[in-house]
Amino acid sequence: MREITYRQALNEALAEELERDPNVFLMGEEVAEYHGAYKVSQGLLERFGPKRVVDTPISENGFAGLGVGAAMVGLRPIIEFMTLSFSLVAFDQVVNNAPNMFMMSGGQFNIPITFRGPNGPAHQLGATHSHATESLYANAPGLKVCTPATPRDAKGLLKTAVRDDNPVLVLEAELLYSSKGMVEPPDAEVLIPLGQADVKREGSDVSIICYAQTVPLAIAVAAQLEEEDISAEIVDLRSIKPLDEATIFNSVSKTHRAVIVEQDRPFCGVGAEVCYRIQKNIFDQLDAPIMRVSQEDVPMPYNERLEKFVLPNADKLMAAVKKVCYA
Amino acid sequence: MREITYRQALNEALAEELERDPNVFLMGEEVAEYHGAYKVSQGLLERFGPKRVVDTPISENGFAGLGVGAAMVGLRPIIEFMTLSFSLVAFDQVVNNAPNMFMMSGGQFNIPITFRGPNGPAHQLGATHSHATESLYANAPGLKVCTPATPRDAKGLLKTAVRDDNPVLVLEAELLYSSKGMVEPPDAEVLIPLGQADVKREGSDVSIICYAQTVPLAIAVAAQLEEEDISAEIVDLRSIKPLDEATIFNSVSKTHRAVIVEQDRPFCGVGAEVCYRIQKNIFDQLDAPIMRVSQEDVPMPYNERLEKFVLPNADKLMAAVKKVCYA
Amino acid sequence: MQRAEQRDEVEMLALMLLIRRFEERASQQYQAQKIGGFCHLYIGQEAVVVGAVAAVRDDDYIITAYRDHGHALARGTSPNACMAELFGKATGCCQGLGGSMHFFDKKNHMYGGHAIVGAHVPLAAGMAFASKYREEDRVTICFFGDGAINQGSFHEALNLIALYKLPVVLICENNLFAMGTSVKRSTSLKQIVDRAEGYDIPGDIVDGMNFREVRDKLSEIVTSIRKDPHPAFVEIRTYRYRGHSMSDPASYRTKDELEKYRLDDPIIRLRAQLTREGKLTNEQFDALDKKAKETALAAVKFAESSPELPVEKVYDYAYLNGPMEPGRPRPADLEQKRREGAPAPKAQS
Amino acid sequence: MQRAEQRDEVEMLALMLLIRRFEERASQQYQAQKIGGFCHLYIGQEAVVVGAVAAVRDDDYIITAYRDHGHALARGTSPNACMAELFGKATGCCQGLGGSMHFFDKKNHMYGGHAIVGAHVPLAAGMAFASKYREEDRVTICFFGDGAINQGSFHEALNLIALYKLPVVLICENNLFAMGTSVKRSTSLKQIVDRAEGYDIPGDIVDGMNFREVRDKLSEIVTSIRKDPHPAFVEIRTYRYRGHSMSDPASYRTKDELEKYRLDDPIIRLRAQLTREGKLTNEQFDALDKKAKETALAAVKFAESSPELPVEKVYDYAYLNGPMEPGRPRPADLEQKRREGAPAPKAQS
Ligand SMILES: Cc1ncc(C[n+]2csc(CCOP(=O)(O)OP(=O)(O)O)c2C)c(N)n1
Ligand SMILES: Cc1ncc(C[n+]2csc(CCOP(=O)(O)OP(=O)(O)O)c2C)c(N)n1
Ligand SMILES: [Mg+2]
Ligand SMILES: [Mg+2]
Repeated sequence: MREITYRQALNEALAEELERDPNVFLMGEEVAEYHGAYKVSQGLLERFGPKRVVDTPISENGFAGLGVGAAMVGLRPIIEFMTLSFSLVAFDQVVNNAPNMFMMSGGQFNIPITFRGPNGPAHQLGATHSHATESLYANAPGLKVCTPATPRDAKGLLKTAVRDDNPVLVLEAELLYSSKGMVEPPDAEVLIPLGQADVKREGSDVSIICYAQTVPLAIAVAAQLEEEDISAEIVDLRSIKPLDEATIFNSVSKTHRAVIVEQDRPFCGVGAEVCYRIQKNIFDQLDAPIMRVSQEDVPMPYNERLEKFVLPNADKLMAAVKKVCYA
Repeated sequence: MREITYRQALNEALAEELERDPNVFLMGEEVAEYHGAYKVSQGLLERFGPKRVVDTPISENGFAGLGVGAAMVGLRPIIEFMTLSFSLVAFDQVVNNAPNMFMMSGGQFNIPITFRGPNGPAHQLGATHSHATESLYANAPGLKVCTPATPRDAKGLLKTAVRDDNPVLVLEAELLYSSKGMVEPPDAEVLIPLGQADVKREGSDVSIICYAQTVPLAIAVAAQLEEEDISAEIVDLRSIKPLDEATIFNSVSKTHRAVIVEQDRPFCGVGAEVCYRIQKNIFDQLDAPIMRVSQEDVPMPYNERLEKFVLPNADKLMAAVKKVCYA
Repeated sequence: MQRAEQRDEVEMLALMLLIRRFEERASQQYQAQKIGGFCHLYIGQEAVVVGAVAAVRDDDYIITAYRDHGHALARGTSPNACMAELFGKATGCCQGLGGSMHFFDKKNHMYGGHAIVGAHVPLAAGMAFASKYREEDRVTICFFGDGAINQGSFHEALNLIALYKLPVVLICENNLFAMGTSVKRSTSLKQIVDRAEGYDIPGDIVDGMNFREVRDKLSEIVTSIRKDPHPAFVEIRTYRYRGHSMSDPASYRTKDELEKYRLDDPIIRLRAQLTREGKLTNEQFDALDKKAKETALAAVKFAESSPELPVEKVYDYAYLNGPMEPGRPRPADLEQKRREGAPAPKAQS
Repeated sequence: MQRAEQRDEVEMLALMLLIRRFEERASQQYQAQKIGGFCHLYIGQEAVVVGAVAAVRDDDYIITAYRDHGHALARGTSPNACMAELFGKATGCCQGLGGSMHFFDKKNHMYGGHAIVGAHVPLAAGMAFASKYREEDRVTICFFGDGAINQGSFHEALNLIALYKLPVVLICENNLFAMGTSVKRSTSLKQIVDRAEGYDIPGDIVDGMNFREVRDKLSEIVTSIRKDPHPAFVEIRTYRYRGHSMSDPASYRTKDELEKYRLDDPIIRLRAQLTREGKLTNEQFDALDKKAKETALAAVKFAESSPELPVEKVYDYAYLNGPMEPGRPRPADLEQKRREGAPAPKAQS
């Protein structure tokens, strides 16, 4: 194991998959000569050449669709959106062409494509550049959606996504690109299955269900709660879709209380879905209503303090946990 | 009161608003010379002329954005999507430009625009043409979303939407266009506020929460349930966003059981949101877990029987109601 | 691989007849409510796809919009499978899961059947990208309507295709209308082909009622693309005799206009050419036509008597190899962890 | 309404200087972390927007992308309000809610500040549609970058603008790069202006380092549009001295290239023209520059000492007049209906 950054972990995943399978290619804005707007593709052009690492014009809809077409005939494209906010101009290609083709063709065309890039609010980018798209894509049948929070998860999920025979979105967390974590050495294949949540911390009083940028938030809050004698278990979903019900239910059946802390907007968000599943399946395990902590339901303001107020934050999470614990 | 169709009710709403306010115009594919793909705009070109009723090329993203721009400088556009499935190519304009401008401009530019058209699965149109978009749009802060189920609601909600100073989506139900209902005479202004659910049937044993195409379904099932001595209350949401929590909570506080029957896909759908709100706010009122009945989480197949199987249907709803009633 | 350029003209005429008769049957069956959803007929435009198919190799990629019956039939999809698809049957070319607007036939290199206007043009770019990536000399033939050229997808794809020099023939089947909207009401151009100039893609105009003109122009283009990958744009002028879809009475155009085009019918025209040249007798033509009619009728019979997929099969077509969803907790796992006294979950499913 | 055509050239030079000095300060403050988010500087391109503003009326509509500081300043937004916006302050032109990429100033007819590439071109179509609808002779000036011309929004908007003959001047600020991608790597054309041919919109190329050339060409175009509404496309060739944004070292281009353009600086050029013509002395220029620097510095002071909006204010900017959400049930209503014995709801909020 070595300590590497989340960015580097993604870079390794890309390099390893490009190396492994000549059908894999990486395409997107500034991925090649510029090495990625966030430098995730550093060095890949030099190593794999312009055929495998392809710069595009600012045409998300066009190159997302190009990826789907290439996947129809057997390539395995990795399509980078500079940020997922810009995937909204390619929305139809992602939710219509990619996931429907397998059904519509009666099973003739599966689409082994990976869409990836930073997702969710970063820092003071304003309303147009702060979209958290996980619930939008998870709503579309036929797509898979994962949201790594650590370097190891980033590497393992991205590699799995590239090998999946269906369209997968790997929604990265821009604010975590420089965060560090332990990852196996390059020669050990790190593959993390889609649909497996990870208990990042054990606890007995409350389950905090989180993913992506809210994982470090939850970990920090759990430490604070410890001091107040509340033992929080942290379930990192890792995959939004498929969703690992077993791990969630096991945790909540132990703690009997659940708070979901999501990085997206509340209305029809990930928190709502997780809540539905818990209450439907283990209703009698619940000692308190499930609470969610999310963005406020308003467009993202630019001002730093206002942005913090809108985002899920430690204060909100503490308050929610205390509420469900009647503390 | 007279009996008119849902289509005619929409047509009256358009005509009355065009008549009332010279800033209102209707734009979309085939709305003028063709009178609308579903004939909702029948006669409007003749009455208001080509300046107010405007045909467009097949450029949803372009004319949705045109509408937003016109709204920035004070017009009140009504933008018809031939179906909401085609709004996915205009997704960025609808979720980014329309609802964010008010925040981003510090309150200088509100966007009084109405987007409307048939939404949700119709009949054997296949995966690309059967999108139910309510949860996608309700997820975006700054948008309002309503889903009329009766001619009167269609007229009243559409008229209110046009007068609202914010972007509103009126998601119509294609399969209900020819359905009939009582509506006040043309000279009586029918205005139904956004955010007011309607109890379409009183009952005491279970609350069935529904909207749009699932309202007639719920009504039919309630009649069947009656025969089995289960008294169902039917809450038609009418607006998805804002959501009328008061009416929902009052109903569920009375019946202590809730089933949500939604026309969309389950994952992060409307059912999940309504469930979250109920359990969070009136948890102790619940005698059973909340159940949702929705589409199966698969792309829509073309075959008629398979489509019926995927859609929310009477069998599924009956089963869910009985489950929550332990009947 | 058979060189398409050499395909027999009488065979191609038979193909046009098959498309015509097949669709006439489809129309009838739609009216009898044996076919659901939307149904867009190709009648009148047959020389476009048949001319194209006659000019390309069997393994070239073909992709089109929702008016796609002709494209599948021309590519060699069996009429039975096509009709069964319209009927929603398991024996359909997509097992009844796609329907009229979403025909696919991988074996015959027919890549759909795409119902969002313009959204398949980027897919064509991707298919051609793959050919170039693999250094194959395959050409991608992408058909779309005159209405599609005003979609963003079309635009972005054309720029990508031109920029990457992808081997794509962009065929605009200009039938003068997009639903009820004539080209002059949808497009700011005098002629559609001029749009290609905005991408520096060479363009041509071809008479789509003339099979030979279509085939010859495409042969020339495809040959040049095989030598050196590049895009080409062809505006093929044609006409649909029927309404936009089965529910459209097409009252936005005159009877005279329709009659004018009917006189220019592509089948009549090729027949006349062949007859004049002594390659086809009236008897032979009648036999071809009879055969086409019989095939279409047999397809109806086949479709009628075919089974449907079992409903639960829908779950198999959301993901290849399943969603890998680990699934719900086993009750035993829960039981073990449950606090004493709490009742069992009531509503699991 | 003052005719912009008559606006004094020395005044316009002062405006260019103001933009330049303002942005230099902004750059410094960004580095000092007083400004957050993304920040795209306009330095080097000043003659484009100032030339345009000099050619139009104050009430003409102006809309642009995210590289928008110059456009607001040129339009008359106060430097204080601009700097305060960058600082996220309540005194900013958007109360600190928009930030660098989203400047708006309704009073001065500056309609943003739009950060999704290409997505504002349809808005420009809408604004011009409204002018025509109301039979005003206003012109909409829509600025966008060379990178935007490959977006679907751009395409759909251009076709609509041409089809409806809307009074829009489409100004492509061709600064040769979209982030690190040069025009020749993004666009299949030899020159950008050729794209306008695909819509039958007349096009021109203008030297964007020459204020007078920009102003004169736009005057001519705007005058003709006022008489008879129609679109026009102008490719204005310019150059940005800085990286794409504050975080871009711009290593994709050579020092020589940058130097070449710096020598062609639009401010130096207009200054030289005015000096040569005896309309400006060195002392006068120095005074203008000093004033510009002082104004920029004062703007920083103003921004620094300005208040921020209270955090709860965010709720006021989701909807005008509020969401009309009827709200949660009053506990009393619930109480009344509650079955006996059930405990009160625990977690209301
Ligand atoms: C994005 C999108 N918008 C609208 C539609 C509805 N629609 C289906 S076909 C059609 C007309 C297309 O005309 P054209 O491209 O000329 O093809 P043709 O029908 O003439 O073959 C329209 C508007 C759609 N399917 N997709
Ligand atoms: C749809 C979309 N894709 C990508 C981006 C990220 N992005 C912001 S600016 C930019 C380059 C734009 O270049 P150009 O249009 O030439 O304008 P310039 O920066 O040169 O002024 C890119 C790729 C975006 N904002 N929107
Ligand atoms: Mg057409
Ligand atoms: Mg540029």
